[in-house]
Amino acid sequence: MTSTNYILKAEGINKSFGAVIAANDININIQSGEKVSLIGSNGAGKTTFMNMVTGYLKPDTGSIIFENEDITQLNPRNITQKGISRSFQIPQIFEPMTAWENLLVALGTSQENHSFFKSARSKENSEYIDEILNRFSLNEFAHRQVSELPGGVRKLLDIAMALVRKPKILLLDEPTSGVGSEEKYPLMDTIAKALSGENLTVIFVEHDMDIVQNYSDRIIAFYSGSVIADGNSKEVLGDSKVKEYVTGKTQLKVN
Amino acid sequence: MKTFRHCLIFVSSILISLFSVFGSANADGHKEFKLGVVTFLSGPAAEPFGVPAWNGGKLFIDLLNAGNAPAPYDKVGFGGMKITAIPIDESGGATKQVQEFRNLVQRDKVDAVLGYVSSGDCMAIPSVADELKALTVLYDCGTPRVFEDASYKYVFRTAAHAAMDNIAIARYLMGKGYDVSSIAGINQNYAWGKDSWKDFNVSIKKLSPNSEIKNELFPKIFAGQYGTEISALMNSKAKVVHSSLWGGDLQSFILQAKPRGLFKRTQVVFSAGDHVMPGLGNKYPEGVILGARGQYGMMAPDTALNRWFYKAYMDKYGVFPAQPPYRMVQGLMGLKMAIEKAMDNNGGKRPNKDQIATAFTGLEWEAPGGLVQMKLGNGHQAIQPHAIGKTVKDKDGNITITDIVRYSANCVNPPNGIKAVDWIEAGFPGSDCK
Amino acid sequence: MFDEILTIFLDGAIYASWLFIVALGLTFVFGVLKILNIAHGGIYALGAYSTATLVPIFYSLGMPEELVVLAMLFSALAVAIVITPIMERVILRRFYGQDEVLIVLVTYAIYLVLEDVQKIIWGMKSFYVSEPREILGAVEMGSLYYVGYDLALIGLAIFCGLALWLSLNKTKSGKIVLAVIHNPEISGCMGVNINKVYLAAFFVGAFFAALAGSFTAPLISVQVGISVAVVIESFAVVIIGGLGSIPGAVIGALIIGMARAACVHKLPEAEIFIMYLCMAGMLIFRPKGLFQGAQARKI
Amino acid sequence: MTHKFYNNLIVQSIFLMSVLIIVGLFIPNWLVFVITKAIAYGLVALGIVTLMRGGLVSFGQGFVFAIGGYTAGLLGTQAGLTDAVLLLFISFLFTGFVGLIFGPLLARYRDIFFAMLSLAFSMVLYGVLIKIDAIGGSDGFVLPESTYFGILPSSDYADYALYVVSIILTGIVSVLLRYYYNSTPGLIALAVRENELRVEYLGASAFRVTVLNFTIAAGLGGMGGALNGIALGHIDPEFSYWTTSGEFVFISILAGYLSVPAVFLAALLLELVRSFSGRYFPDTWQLILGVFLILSIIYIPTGIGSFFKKFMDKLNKKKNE
Repeated sequence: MTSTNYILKAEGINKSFGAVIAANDININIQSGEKVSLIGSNGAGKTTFMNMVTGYLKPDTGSIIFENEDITQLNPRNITQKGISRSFQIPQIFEPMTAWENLLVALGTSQENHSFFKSARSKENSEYIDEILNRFSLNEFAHRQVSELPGGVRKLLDIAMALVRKPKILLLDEPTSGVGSEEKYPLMDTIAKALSGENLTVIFVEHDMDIVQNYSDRIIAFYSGSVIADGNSKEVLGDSKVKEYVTGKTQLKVN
Repeated sequence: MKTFRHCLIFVSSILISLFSVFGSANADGHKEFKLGVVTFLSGPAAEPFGVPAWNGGKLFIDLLNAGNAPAPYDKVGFGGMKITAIPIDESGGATKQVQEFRNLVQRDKVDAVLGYVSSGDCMAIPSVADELKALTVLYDCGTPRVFEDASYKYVFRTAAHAAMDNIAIARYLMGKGYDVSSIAGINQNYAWGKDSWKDFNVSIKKLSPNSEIKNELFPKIFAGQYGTEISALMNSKAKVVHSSLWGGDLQSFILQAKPRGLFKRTQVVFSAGDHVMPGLGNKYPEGVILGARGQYGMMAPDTALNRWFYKAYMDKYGVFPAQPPYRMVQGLMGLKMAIEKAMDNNGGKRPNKDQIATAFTGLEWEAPGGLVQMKLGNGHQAIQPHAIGKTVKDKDGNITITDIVRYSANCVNPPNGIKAVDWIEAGFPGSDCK
Repeated sequence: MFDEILTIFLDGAIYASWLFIVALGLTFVFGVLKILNIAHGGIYALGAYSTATLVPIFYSLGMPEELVVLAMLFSALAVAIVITPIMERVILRRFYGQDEVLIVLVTYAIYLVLEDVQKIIWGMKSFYVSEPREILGAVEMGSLYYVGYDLALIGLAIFCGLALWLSLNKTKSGKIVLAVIHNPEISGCMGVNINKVYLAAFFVGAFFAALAGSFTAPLISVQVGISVAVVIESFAVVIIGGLGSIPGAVIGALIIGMARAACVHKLPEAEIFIMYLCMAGMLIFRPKGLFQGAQARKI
Repeated sequence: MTHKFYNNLIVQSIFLMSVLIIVGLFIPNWLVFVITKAIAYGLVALGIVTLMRGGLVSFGQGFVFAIGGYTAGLLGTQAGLTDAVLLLFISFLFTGFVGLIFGPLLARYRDIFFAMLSLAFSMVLYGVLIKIDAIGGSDGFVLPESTYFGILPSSDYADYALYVVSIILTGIVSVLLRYYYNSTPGLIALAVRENELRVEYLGASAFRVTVLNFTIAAGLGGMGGALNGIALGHIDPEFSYWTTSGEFVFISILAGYLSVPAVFLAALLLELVRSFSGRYFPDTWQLILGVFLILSIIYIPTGIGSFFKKFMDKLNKKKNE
């Protein structure tokens, strides 16, 4: 297998914060178009991994390769520009603005050669944003200030903003956290629907094993900074170590 | 919405109060002479200069309006017109003063402006004054450059510039046989301080070519702390230390230097040293040679006019007048004489500012500090006689001034048309010391 | 030669001590409340005025001369007691949690008000209280005389700095303050009464400002306008040392004090400029001051 | 829709400018002068407002204010250039360039640190200016009278000529800034104010936005300084003193960052309060100014501009209905 098959490669990543080891020799290869979920208890190293991929943290050793290019030392902005976008566990949206304006900012950041004399609210921009709102079923919230919106909608908006730039890889940090259990599936359905039709690689961190099984075709399990299992859902969720350290014995309901 | 109403009320009440005040101020009496008076009412120069000067000015204006001043100043107000004074604070820098000046002229429509202690302000105001054709009397500031570097039609300075102070001190040191083989100076870092030091050290070198400059210190104005400078001055072992410090700076310098023995070890000279005497009282050191920027206060001449003014001031404020009130009154007297002369030329009618300016040019008048003559700057810059003395403790233990030497105006002022520095460099040609 | 170095060192140390006392309250208040208090200079002036008022009363009561320092301490305390509730409780408290720069502007407004309050209370007169400066007499150092009082300022600076540092690091309430400095929200959750800590910290800051004024009063003629230069000098000290750092204020004061003394003796032309030069150098090479962590960006 | 908006904006501005220019003929000279000065201060404050939209407040705009003033002054005295329009334009470009150099140095800092460092820079400049005797040291120097396209107006009309120039200039600047605020980069600046991290994660540079805003603010500050210098006919290092910078911050806080005209209104308000309290309460004008500052910060924390915006929004809503 040549490396060209992989869109993202993490090679021998180590990272520690003082005495805490957050990443211990992590090697992960991800193919284009894969839907990968990262599981593990809190502090297992999932978010650290995500932060290293997006350049917020730098690994102590090892390297991260995106489309054959070493992006280990790049900053979040450059990495975003290369085609890796992310959403956040706590939505990072611009509170006093409307949903529409939030997307307008996201769109603006994805464009080059800005004109200072052209209104950001141009016709092209409006149409594109309306389309995205449509995809995420956010139309009814478009002109409301986001600080007033319910949690699920905020989550969707956060993800929609990451997607505006048409990334190649989308990282979702706990897309359903902070959302009521009955809303989780509709939310994930909306996300899945919005992402469908694009050859997008999605990596997401998730705690709900039902969602993990239903929405990903590959699972990577973390424990204490190490990858303890990596494969399809049956393999990983059946793994004894995963049972012991991640999912717990009783919680698991295998379809 | 509530805050909106708050804001509306707030903003509109401010605007209304401002404009109502402004409206009432616009009433213009016909037999009235509006005089803008600009002097320090806040900041470090207020206590030593601005306030006593304005105290003297207020007193004199009240006496004039009541017709209670002695001849030749016995006419009511200025030629019968009652004087309405508008005092303005001089603090805030030259730029702010230019604006205040414009406000006085354009908004308050004053007939003349009398003011300015700071040399920086005196450099900035005249060009605006001429531009606005506003009659302006600079009553105090020191820098010689005002009429040396330019000429103005409506601007007059009714007191001698600082060159006189420093030339006279140099002459005094030589005349009394002090050792000037080495000198040092501590002067503020702006026009006044720099010009004063230059005039002094060049004068000394002209009079005693072997004299050596040991140390030239230029602390920033209002520095307040002089410990290091005092060490440096004492280390330099200069025979004479010159300073043109004034106001709070001079007071602080004296307070800090006295216990360290500077005044005992070295002959200190203050070119403008008298105005802090009322405040410092017996904390003032002995043996200091000082000028008062003219024959003022304790060094004033014994004339009827001076006795009258000295007493009036003393009665009103309980403290003797030092240079600031003298200088403001001198300016007011000059303005009064000019206006009344112009009035006579105008057939007794109220003169316009061009007529006043013409009358002011080259004017001479007798002030409490002696004869003032508008001789320099083509009749726009005054010269006056000067006096230098030395502090001593009298038998009651009070500090007073002794060994006073008087200099005629022509002895310590350059003739018309020659810059003070050039005149000193040339060795005082044409000077007439009695 | 040795004489000159000794002189520069002594002059520099005296000036640095003065700067340190002036800047100490400023940097401490910034550290705890994150307020750069421009009105600090105004409180300094009030301290000077209140000493100039109280010390003559103290003498007129026939109290022993040596205890005049108590009168000076008391006058600083009085200023802090009066000013703290007005400034912190009535005005500044409304603005906590708002933009820090807004609060700077508020303190600037308070500074303007204090300028005229001095005038309203004490008028335009100058006050002199040089008597306390005479107690310790003069000391011969090298070829020069130094006033004992000036040298005692060095001791006072060391005492103030150590007292504040020790009470922060070695006492329980000090540690609470440190916790608040570190993270006010979490400390609040842990049961610390943040409002009380802020009030106390502001009080301490105001006290040091007034104390600086009290101990400067015997050196100068106390009059309107003494505060404006102090604002910028103390500001320079904390910029060089790092905002909010006590050791930083020590170093900042020493750098400016020594550099200025050296200039006055060896290169007087540069004196007026040296403070700004130190500040500029620090800005270019270490823009957050000597004792500040490098992080400033959110990212 | 957007075209209509801009056309409206331009038409509105031209109308407003014409009204002000005509009104200038009928109001007293001193008010003409006060408005010109308010415009000078307003321009600087507009720079701070531009920075505020990106989440920063500079407490050291005296830095560029002085550079602008001295640029115009030195060109006038040393190079004999007296054309007011040209001087204002050159000062704008030059200080903008200075801003571009200092911007990256300052753009790494946020909040109070940004404010304090900018203040420190202005004080360093103050130190430099009082030291250089060749340009007047602490006394500053007098500027030659300004000409307008080769014409030296008589002293009765000099103030009015400068007033007209500054009104036109302000009109142009305000329209351009409104364009910028509404453009994509302008929108991103607002986003930086809210959440810099997210802006970076969206692929835009908060640093670059800040440098851009700082450069614009510097240019505006320089132009304001030049205008102030030309209007007064004198400049001195006080331009760079911290108290001057404090006034600019006050104007921008009083105005808020939502409306451009509000900035000039706030500047005029401050100018009037200051000059009237100085005139009628020469002993206590600082007290009045200070109380005015505190009260307006307490009662109008979002600035006059928020009322403007509310009013405009209401107006637009009515139009649409």
